[in-house]
Amino acid sequence: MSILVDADSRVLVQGITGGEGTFHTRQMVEYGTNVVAGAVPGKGGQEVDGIPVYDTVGAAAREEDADTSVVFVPPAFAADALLEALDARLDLVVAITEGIPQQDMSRVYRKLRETDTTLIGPNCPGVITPGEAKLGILPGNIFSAGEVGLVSRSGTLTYQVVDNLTQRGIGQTTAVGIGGDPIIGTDFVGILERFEADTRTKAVVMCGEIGGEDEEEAARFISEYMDTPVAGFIAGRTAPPGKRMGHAGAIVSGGGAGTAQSKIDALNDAGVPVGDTPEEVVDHIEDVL
Amino acid sequence: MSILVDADSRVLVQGITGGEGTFHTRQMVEYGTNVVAGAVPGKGGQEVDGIPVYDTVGAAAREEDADTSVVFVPPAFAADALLEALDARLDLVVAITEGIPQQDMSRVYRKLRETDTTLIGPNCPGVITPGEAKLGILPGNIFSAGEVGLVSRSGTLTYQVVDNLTQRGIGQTTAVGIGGDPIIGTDFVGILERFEADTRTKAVVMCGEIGGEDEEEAARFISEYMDTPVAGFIAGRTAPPGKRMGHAGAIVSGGGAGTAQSKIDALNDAGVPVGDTPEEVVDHIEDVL
Amino acid sequence: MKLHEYQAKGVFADAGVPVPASRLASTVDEAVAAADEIGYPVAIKAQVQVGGRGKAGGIELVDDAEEAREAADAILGMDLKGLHVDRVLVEEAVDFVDELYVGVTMDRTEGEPVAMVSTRGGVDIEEVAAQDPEAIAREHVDPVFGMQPYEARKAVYGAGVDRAVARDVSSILGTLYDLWAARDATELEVNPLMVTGDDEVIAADAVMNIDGDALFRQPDLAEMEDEAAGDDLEAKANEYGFDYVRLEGNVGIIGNGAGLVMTTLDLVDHYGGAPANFLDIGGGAKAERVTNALDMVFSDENVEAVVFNIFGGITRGDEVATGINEALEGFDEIPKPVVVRLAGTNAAEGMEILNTDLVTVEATLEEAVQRAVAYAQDRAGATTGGSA
Amino acid sequence: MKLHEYQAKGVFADAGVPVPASRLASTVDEAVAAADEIGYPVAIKAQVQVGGRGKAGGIELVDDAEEAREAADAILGMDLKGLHVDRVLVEEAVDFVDELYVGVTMDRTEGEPVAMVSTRGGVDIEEVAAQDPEAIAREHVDPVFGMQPYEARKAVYGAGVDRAVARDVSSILGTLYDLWAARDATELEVNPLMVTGDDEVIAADAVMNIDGDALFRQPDLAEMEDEAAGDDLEAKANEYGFDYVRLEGNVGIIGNGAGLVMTTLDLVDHYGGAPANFLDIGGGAKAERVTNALDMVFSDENVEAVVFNIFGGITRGDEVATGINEALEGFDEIPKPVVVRLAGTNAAEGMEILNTDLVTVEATLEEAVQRAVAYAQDRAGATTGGSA
Repeated sequence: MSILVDADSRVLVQGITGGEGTFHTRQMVEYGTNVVAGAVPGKGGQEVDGIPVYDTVGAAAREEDADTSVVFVPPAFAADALLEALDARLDLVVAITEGIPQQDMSRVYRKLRETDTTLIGPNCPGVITPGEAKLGILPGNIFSAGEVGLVSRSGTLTYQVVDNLTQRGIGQTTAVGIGGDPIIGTDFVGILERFEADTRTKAVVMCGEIGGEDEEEAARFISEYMDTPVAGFIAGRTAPPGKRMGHAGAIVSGGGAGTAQSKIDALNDAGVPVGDTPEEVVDHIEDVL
Repeated sequence: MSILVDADSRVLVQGITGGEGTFHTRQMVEYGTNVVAGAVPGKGGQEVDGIPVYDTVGAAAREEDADTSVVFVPPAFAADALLEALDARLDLVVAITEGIPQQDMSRVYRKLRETDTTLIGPNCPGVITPGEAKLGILPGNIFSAGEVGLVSRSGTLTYQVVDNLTQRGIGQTTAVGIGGDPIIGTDFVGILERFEADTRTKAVVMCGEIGGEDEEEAARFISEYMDTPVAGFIAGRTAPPGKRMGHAGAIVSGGGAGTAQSKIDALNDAGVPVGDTPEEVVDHIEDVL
Repeated sequence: MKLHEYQAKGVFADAGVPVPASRLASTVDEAVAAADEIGYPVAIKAQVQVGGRGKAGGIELVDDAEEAREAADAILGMDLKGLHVDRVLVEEAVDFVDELYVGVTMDRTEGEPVAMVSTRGGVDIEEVAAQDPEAIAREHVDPVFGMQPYEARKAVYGAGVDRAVARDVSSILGTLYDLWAARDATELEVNPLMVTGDDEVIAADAVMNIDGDALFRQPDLAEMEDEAAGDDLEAKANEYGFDYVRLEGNVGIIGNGAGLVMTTLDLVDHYGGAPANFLDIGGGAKAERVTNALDMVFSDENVEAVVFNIFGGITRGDEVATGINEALEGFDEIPKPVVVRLAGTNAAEGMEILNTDLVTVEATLEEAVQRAVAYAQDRAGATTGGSA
Repeated sequence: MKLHEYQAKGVFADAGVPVPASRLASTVDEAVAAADEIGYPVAIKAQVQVGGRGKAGGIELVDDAEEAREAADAILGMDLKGLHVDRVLVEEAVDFVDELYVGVTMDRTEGEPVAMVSTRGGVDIEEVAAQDPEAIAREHVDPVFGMQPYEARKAVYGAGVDRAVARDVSSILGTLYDLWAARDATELEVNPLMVTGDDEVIAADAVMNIDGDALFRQPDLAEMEDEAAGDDLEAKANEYGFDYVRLEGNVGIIGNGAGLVMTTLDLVDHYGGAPANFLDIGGGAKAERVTNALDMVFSDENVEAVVFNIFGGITRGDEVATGINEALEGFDEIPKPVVVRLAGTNAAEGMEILNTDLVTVEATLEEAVQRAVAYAQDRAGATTGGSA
């Protein structure tokens, strides 16, 4: 058991013939991911490392029985690629692309809500089930199989925390980067409920950051529905209002909404300890394992 | 029991201050319809024959507890009015307006499918439950209460058939004009299933016409799901292909789709007798009552 | 409202769809001059609203000025399926290696547009649809989203269009959809969309039907409407604002409401007559509209008798009767016999007003139709008899 | 990217939203000439990107040329919350009887836009939202449908806007929404939307934030970007393409990935230091980017020490190390001490390349931050000590 992806997932890569697409497809295959097809308009009939490429996602999914897509399409064309993936009724779509215009994502999100597809991202490092498969750009070597689920809005912060976990001998069931944009497909709650239902996951690390109300919603969910212990980390305590801290979604509004403190308070109220440093988060996890 | 509307329906009129709106509101009230409000932007606070007018449908529905709307808004503004009615989550919306652009209706239809509201029309004469209430522009005096349900794409053809029924002493449960446009809210099947479920309705008259495939779908529905006997009439046997016969929806395509003959055949195959004249339809109904 | 080929091509070209060089001509000299300017070979194409122009001799391919003159002379002034040809489009002849079909239409059952692409262009697409439906790729479009690039590609690759031109065809399909949406079209097609040896694509024909109910917000297309009307009487009907269709028979028909008028036509046929027209005066018609309607039907020289069938809902019998009186009282002799049936709102008042010296009144629809058919047959017989 | 008031008003006016007459001026003489032309009274408004300009003395209402000269002289060149004022907008003063608020923003929780209307305009709307949320009518908009006229009316009548101007306000809200959608705005507001005694409405202020990720398709707005950047260093960051935010502290921070950089800032604070900036070099950065990043941070005169924290995923440690060497080897003396922590992809290779004579290396994030904080405190103390 694992959430979202395992060694049996049949993965197609949108944008497989681009530089990033080709590079990370190789990394994914090396890690053991079952990449069965690529989709790039006009490149149908070609192959990338023996993986057949199709002109449309529909054809790739149909011919190779793919159920999962990883999207490396450049931002100007990414919304179209995501809509195409939704139209093909895949189970899971992981959007790596950074810099998709918000209004494009707003329209994609509208369509997403009419489908049964799970979208992770965009602007995310991907999903990994250590030892089984990875989708996206996460560096596989820092992960180790184990019992802790991890969900984060940030890529490199995820690596930092995973590294700390792994160095302390604590492995992971699945790690999910949900993405740093204001509008993302699956939020913390969407991942937390999967971890809660996953019998292998004994504890969860949740790395939030300033902006939005996702962490507050997660706190409500944890308090109401979760038995699995959760430890938290919130980045951006020192961020001033009105300034975007890198991620399009990491911004404290002029009115003070989305501050780190409000998120930390909400998590604490839900019984979730929040570490001041990544090491402290690992301490909390060690306490409950 | 009756379908769609009865004396308890709480009706609001969109466009109540316009000429047509005011005239037909009076007719509806005279017939016994419970008209509780009107909605016209900028006319809030006024009254029409003592009926309070609101600026928005939402306010009218909320303040007067309306569940049904009749729409007399001119075609250029009608789609907006219908979207407003859908947004107010009414149970039933009857769109009288003729001449709404097709693409406007296509967008309304898209929204309609996301709601629980029943839309009748546009370009329809309305709905009447004789002796209880009428919604729209049907001349109340030709109807009589009884056991026959009637559903029709055409207004005056409805009157003709109802007149024939009434003259022969056959009353009606409810008569529904579903409208003559290519895109309408509720099709024949939507009304037939309500008549089938209505214990008072002992037989149904269905008046179709050329264009589209609604009658063919109705035939399939009748054959599979209906026990109540149905008699049919199809207008437009003599219509040439490619010419619009008045109704925007009444057109036989260049490829021959939508002909009267295909509809008559489909109904006959479903066991529905189709009259050559309105009088013959009434003969068929007399046979089964 | 159906645009002429030259009008549709103008709209397409403005939107960036490649079309062949062409010029409109209404005289033989203009046509030859246009052909000389474009360069031979050219096609000379009758601009009338009928299908199968080619088979009927309305399109000729010519290689030089002499042939151009001959063809223009033959086509200009010809009668094509009942319509007079008064203009030809002189158009660059395109060398092609392939003919595709692309179109957008409203799927009324789904209430949303559908795009269609086929590699079987250049032939009657309805026949392809009937005989080999798999040869047409269909892609439904969410009318609110509009056609997304991936949907165009899905249809184009799905139809098996060659990869060398798939990108251009997808882009043209996207443009056509945008036009369809922006210009309130009900139907729009390019058949054939020609593919040249250099992998260029070019719209060799263009069909565009506009939603008459949306012309109020398409003023430039509305201006094309009068010109597009095929028939003098249909042009007159446009002017009066009637729903009117001309047919081949001799019983003129006037009524209120599309379904009831169609039924009246059907009954004329049922009782052995032949309807001359469909004419719906609409709901709530006043006396003047009634007068105009009678004027329309009298103007049709094929008409031998008229049936006037009104079931009043919002239309009032007294208004109708007044209109009939006004229309007929102007004549020294009533040009064609008129049978009137009035029912519904204010029918009784109408009957009192109606000048029954001028018309024949019948109580039921069936009786009125039978009477009109009989009149028409009598008069047609008399005419035939007279000339024998 | 936030537009200046004068830029936003230009965009609004082009779309048909009524705005007061105004002219931009960068000298006192220009300002007085503009005021003379517009006619008194006028407002003289500092064009800088800070909230609460009025309270801070950045807006003056003047009645004649002399007052205009005084006000322009006072405002031009003033320092407003750390930003230098080099331009003022000279604007017709509008007589109003009412001040409304209208705005459109992205509700990120719902993933769709929300329009807001309030009769409590002219004050900080965030405060109204906090204290009296009922005073703001909110209407979510389906991003695919776009705002429908009824939705604008619902918000406007729902907010209790006077019926005399409700129609105009609804129409302005519709226009603002269309602008929001067409121009890739993330936030857009008019506060106050003034209502005059003649029931005219006019946008007395204008806020428009544009989605930086969409500037590629908004070329005219992208051109406004450099001008809109508030600070020299922020302008430089735009040029280099960095995500950069300047802060008040003295520990310069460079890292890869927004979350990790924010965490580094937080740790600086946690260990008693004060971050000078947020600087994310992004994923997969090459040596040149690293050099540019160091250049940026060294240019900040407040910076006393730098922490360079990289956790390589697609960013490679060897590239980072090369970039650091190149940046520092050009100096005779390293301007500010640099602490480096490298982990992840090719960290070992990076460590071999790195010239450890020029930087201090630490193995963990915590140690690196503590070391940089200590350096900064030492140097700051030394400076203070020196000047004492």
